[in-house]
Amino acid sequence: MTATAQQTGATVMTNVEAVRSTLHDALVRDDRVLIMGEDVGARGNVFLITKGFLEEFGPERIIDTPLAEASIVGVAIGMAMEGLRPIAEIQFADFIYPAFNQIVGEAAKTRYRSNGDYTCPMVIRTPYGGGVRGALSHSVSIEALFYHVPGLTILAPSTPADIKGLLNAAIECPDPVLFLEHKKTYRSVKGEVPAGYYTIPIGKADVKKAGTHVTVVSYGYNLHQALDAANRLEGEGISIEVIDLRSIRPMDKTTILASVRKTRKLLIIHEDNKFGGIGAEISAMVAEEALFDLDAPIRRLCGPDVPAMGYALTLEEEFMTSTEQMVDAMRDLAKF
Amino acid sequence: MTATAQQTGATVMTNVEAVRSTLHDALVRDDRVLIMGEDVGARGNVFLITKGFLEEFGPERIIDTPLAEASIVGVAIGMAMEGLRPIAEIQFADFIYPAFNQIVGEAAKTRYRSNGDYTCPMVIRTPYGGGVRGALSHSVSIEALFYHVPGLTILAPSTPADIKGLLNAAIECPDPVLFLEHKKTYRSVKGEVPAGYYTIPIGKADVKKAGTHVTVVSYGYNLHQALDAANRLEGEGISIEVIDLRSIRPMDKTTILASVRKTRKLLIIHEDNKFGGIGAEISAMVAEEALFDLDAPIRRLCGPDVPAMGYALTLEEEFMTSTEQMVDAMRDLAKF
Amino acid sequence: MAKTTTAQGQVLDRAGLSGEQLVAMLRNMLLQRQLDNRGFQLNRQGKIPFALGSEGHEAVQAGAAMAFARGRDVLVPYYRDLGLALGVGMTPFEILSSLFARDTDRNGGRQFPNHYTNKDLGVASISSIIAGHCTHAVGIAAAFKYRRESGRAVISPTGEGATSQGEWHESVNYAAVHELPIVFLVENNEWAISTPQSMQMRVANVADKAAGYGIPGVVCDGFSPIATYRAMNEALERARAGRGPSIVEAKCYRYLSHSTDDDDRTYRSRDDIEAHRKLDPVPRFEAALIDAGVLDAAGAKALRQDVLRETNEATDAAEAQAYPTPQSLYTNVVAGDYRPWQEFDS
Amino acid sequence: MAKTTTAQGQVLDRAGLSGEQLVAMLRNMLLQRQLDNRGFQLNRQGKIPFALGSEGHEAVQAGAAMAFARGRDVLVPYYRDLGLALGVGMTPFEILSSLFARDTDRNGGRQFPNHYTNKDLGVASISSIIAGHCTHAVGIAAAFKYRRESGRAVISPTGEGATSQGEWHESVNYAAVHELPIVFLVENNEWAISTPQSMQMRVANVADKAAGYGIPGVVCDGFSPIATYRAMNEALERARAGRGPSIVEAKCYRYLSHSTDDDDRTYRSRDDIEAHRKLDPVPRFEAALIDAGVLDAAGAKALRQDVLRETNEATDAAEAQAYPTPQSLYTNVVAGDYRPWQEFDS
Ligand SMILES: Cc1ncc(C[n+]2csc(CCOP(=O)(O)OP(=O)(O)O)c2C)c(N)n1
Ligand SMILES: Cc1ncc(C[n+]2csc(CCOP(=O)(O)OP(=O)(O)O)c2C)c(N)n1
Ligand SMILES: [Mg+2]
Ligand SMILES: [Mg+2]
Repeated sequence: MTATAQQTGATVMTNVEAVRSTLHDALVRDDRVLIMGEDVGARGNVFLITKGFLEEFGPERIIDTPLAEASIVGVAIGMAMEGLRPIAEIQFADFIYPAFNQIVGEAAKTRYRSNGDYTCPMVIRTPYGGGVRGALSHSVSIEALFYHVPGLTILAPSTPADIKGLLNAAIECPDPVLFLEHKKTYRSVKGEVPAGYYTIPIGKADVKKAGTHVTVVSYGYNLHQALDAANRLEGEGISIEVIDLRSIRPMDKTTILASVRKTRKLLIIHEDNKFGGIGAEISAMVAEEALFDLDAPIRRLCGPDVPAMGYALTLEEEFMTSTEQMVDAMRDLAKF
Repeated sequence: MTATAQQTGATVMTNVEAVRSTLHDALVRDDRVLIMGEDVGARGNVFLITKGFLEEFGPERIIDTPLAEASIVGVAIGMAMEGLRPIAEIQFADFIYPAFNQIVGEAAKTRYRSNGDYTCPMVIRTPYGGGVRGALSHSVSIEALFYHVPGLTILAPSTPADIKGLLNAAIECPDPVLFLEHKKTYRSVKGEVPAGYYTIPIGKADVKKAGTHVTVVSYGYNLHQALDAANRLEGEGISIEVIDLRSIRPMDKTTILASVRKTRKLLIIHEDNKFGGIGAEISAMVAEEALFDLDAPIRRLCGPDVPAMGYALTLEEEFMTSTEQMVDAMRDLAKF
Repeated sequence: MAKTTTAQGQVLDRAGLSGEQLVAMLRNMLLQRQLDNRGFQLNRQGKIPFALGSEGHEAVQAGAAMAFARGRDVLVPYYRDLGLALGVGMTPFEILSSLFARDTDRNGGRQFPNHYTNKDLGVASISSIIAGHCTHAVGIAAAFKYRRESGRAVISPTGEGATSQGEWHESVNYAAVHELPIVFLVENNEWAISTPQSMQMRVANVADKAAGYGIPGVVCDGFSPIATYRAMNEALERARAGRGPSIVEAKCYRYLSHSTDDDDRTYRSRDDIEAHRKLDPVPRFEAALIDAGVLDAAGAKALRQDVLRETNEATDAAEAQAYPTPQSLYTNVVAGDYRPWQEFDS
Repeated sequence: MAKTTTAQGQVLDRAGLSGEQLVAMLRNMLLQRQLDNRGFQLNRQGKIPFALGSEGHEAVQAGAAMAFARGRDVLVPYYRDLGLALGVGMTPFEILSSLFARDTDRNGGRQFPNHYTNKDLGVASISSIIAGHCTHAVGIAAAFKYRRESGRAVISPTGEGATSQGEWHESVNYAAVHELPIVFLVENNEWAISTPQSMQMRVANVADKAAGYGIPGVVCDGFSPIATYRAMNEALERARAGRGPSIVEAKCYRYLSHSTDDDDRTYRSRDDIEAHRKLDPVPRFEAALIDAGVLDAAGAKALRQDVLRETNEATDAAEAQAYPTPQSLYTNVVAGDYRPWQEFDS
């Protein structure tokens, strides 16, 4: 965010309020912007993100679609090809699977296959992640299913200020963006949001806490736990650097390598399953570029390799990494 | 493959013949086995894999489906839940996207979500990969889009004998298996296939060439190039160990770690794009388990991070890694 | 067909159902209502995080369940099919184990409430991804046909909103082309969360879609268990006899918010609900059976008390069960022990 | 409507088309046939690895293209739409650049043949994933409606097999619910590679599916460019006037194998093809125009020669172009320079 923006003042908001107010401003600013999805109209979205939008902007811009995800994304692609700036919503990330073809086979390849003749400037927003008793089909992380796909941009900011700056960047982006919002942070995370319009560069990570002993890379709900864990370890004299990835495709090599070269130890934390999760690519990049700078094996602290978290509290808690587990992993690595 | 099987003799076959004869024997052996897909009947599949099956086994077992991939996989899931052993074909791997929900959201989670009450023993076969002038939509690699998914098994054998043993294992497997056949190897790769029924354990890699200086992990069409490259380097006194992964989920930690601990250098080669490709997980596993055994950074030689290979020969050749590039990468690493 | 004259002199067309069967349908409906209320109650008490009701669907489900042939047919339910699940043999204890996510739940406490499984009874396990399971229902029907198990059929229910999905289309089309023994039951409650039917389709009846698949499509009164029974029974008999699939659309209503997470006041007028309350199938069917002399008022009262007792007992019994162990998170991923990185003895 | 009496005394219903327009349609059909042959020829000569013909679809496409309003409408073609592409303004040189995969191809030699793009002409870029592009066509129509650009419409063609796809269903349904200016043209050539229509659907006409979407569905003679023009023109005018979408099914035939990779002898009788050859739209339309005095035999011959000359010139010109550079593989992934691992100045 720019200094100018900060000078004009800031408001404290939750993550969900940041999504809502950024969408609202985009609708006011640019009449090419439309919102479409299931229950985004009268209901105002199941998390009330678009509440009141229908009344303010009308049904031509706030479009309740039929219950069919492939067409939600596909129709948005057509709109984008024709010059609009649709923001398509998938009600829960788990329901994005039927739209996979449209995202991977179509949106991500529109510019490439036409050699730039057609482009696809659109945003797909969706709430993801667990810890909300969402069980098998209202809890998944989906970033690893998409981050391999050239032509797609994937953002997963975790604070209100980053949400505003990156959602604005996504709407400006001339190519398709998958915008992931961790639903457990919707109301639990609050922070200052600068006034006025600003964007944050896509692909840039953010050092949320500086430190010297261990580099932690995380995002989403886990990021906030990692910050807690790092703060607790301050008392033990252990200094953890916490990098908020924010952007999952592309990812920020500069920030990660600079930090790892300083701390010489890397811990990657994500809620998603470990095997083939995005931590794999981070680790592989470091093993390729900075292997001899490392003083310890690269560790990944991730969700277990089971299909999903269960509905029972015992199962959800077993799936989600606790802050205590993070403290332990950070301490172990610091002492390695 | 077992010694007994080998004693009963072997036949030389191409990869495509191995697929065909293994499917044929399965149909003869077990009347729960059905084949379903587009153009698998009278046409006998676009690569003629099922040619003659319709006449031999009838339209109840060799099922030409409507042109709709989600239902091809979804109907097969229902059959599997009800005790049959369907083998569903996706005509080209590129067309699997519309079935993503059925594979990831449904097949992979059937056993888990019902806590074992229902299971889903089925095989999804599909030809993948490039180098055949297939352009954007008849050339893709899809393994990285699925290998993150718990509950799925993914196999990608590269020789006729492995195809037979692993396709038999897939058909026997009580859970869903995605079976990938590299279409460029269909007719270009030949080899001995033991007679009689045998299976190869799922999850086990195979050292196709022993060596001491560098470990190369590969699969698919690239594997054959890697073997050529390794053989060429013998003349230079460079000894390369080539591991054929064969099974992509699960993967074989034992074989990879044993080799890397011996050679102390790892090169991963795959045709699929690099960023978030399966090489990332292999590298990350080694960086976690054997970092201090390495004498060089882990290298990945992969397809470029563009949406697909183009149709023009120049573009296809630029996308596909050449054997010369492999020789160079192996030599560089050996000399590191 | 046996007909019974009601006290008002109206004829109750029983569609060939015995008094016992009629009472069983009423009991099912009362039990649905009771269990529905219980779910919402437990949620308000903070004992469970989520519940979803089928109020307004009782008649559809009691009627359809009566047409189900236990031990032969298979039901691939959707998440609003409490009454169908009960009607084909699931117990309130099973339902409550799922609501409480206890380890007596056959899903091991994994699934969201209302996502049942019971292979012994022919109740298939589903995900929450709308219409995804319709293709499975078709596959099960295809297995029946392949094995020449005539006399067996599959019920594949969804809401009306679900018929917008591509997978629903592919399912019906596949079943039509392959003439499979399946009935696509559409429980049309007029709403898909906040969107009315007119935002899902341009046709007046979901059954109108049948024409595009070359199969029969019928509309029935989903507030009448007998009407739904009749339509479902005919469609299932047709399927069991090898004459192919059909669509049965039962017009009903969703009286409650979509779930405990929803608030329908944001999108639906109270008048709309009040108007439909007059059609409430539970008191109306009770009255009809009393009118027709199938049951007397005392019998009805006893039934209601019995259903309440059963619900209470099941609630207490389920609540007393243990949670699934944390370790159970790791089982049944695939057969046997499961790790994506395999280790072998060398 | 202007009618012309043919030599045999039959009336040629011109559907309001001028002589010039009728000849333009014939020229388009002759050019299609010539370019089709050229593709297969070049493939047999080993000069190109793949070709796919639209023989049998000439009339459908010439007629539909005539109904297209250049500069206003948008075409989201499918891979068998050579004649539509030509008819809306693409040149043989563009087609041949694509067949030869030269850098003069607007796709940069990236796409399979028959996957055109030309935004200036309103020809949208598609993938090979069947029916995926139908949703895009709907989105383009939605943009027209949103911007109140009445007088504009979208043509979304597919084969009949494609209508089995869930995405086709979702597309038509969305367009119907939102009353969008779009025409779903189904070029029903009886085959989807090796499967006849009966393996794709249980209805006699794809147009029968319209009833399930609450929109008009018409069948037209796809061997007649005039009949197809009339049906498409009406449907497009309807759409442009804000009266919503429709389905137009043009019955035609695929005379060739699916592509140069296919061999239809494995699944289709020669008799079936011979029977349809009698209906071949190209010679029949030429004869009809001569009969009706719109053209004389010499004029027809001149037209054929002109088309051959144009094809030859385009072939030579395209073949002489350079291949795309290997470096061009890396452009247009996203806007600007692209690497998934970003490096910044610190
Ligand atoms: C693929 C998918 N998209 C969205 C949802 C979220 N969702 C749950 S229920 C529902 C409405 C369903 O309406 P309908 O089919 O009419 O059934 P009803 O709930 O009215 O019984 C929606 C949109 C989902 N579960 N799955
Ligand atoms: C999603 C998808 N599945 C399968 C294919 C392979 N395929 C290409 S053309 C074709 C048949 C299409 O038939 P139809 O829609 O009738 O069009 P036609 O080729 O007859 O003009 C098939 C199965 C594909 N391109 N995309
Ligand atoms: Mg509904
Ligand atoms: Mg066709």
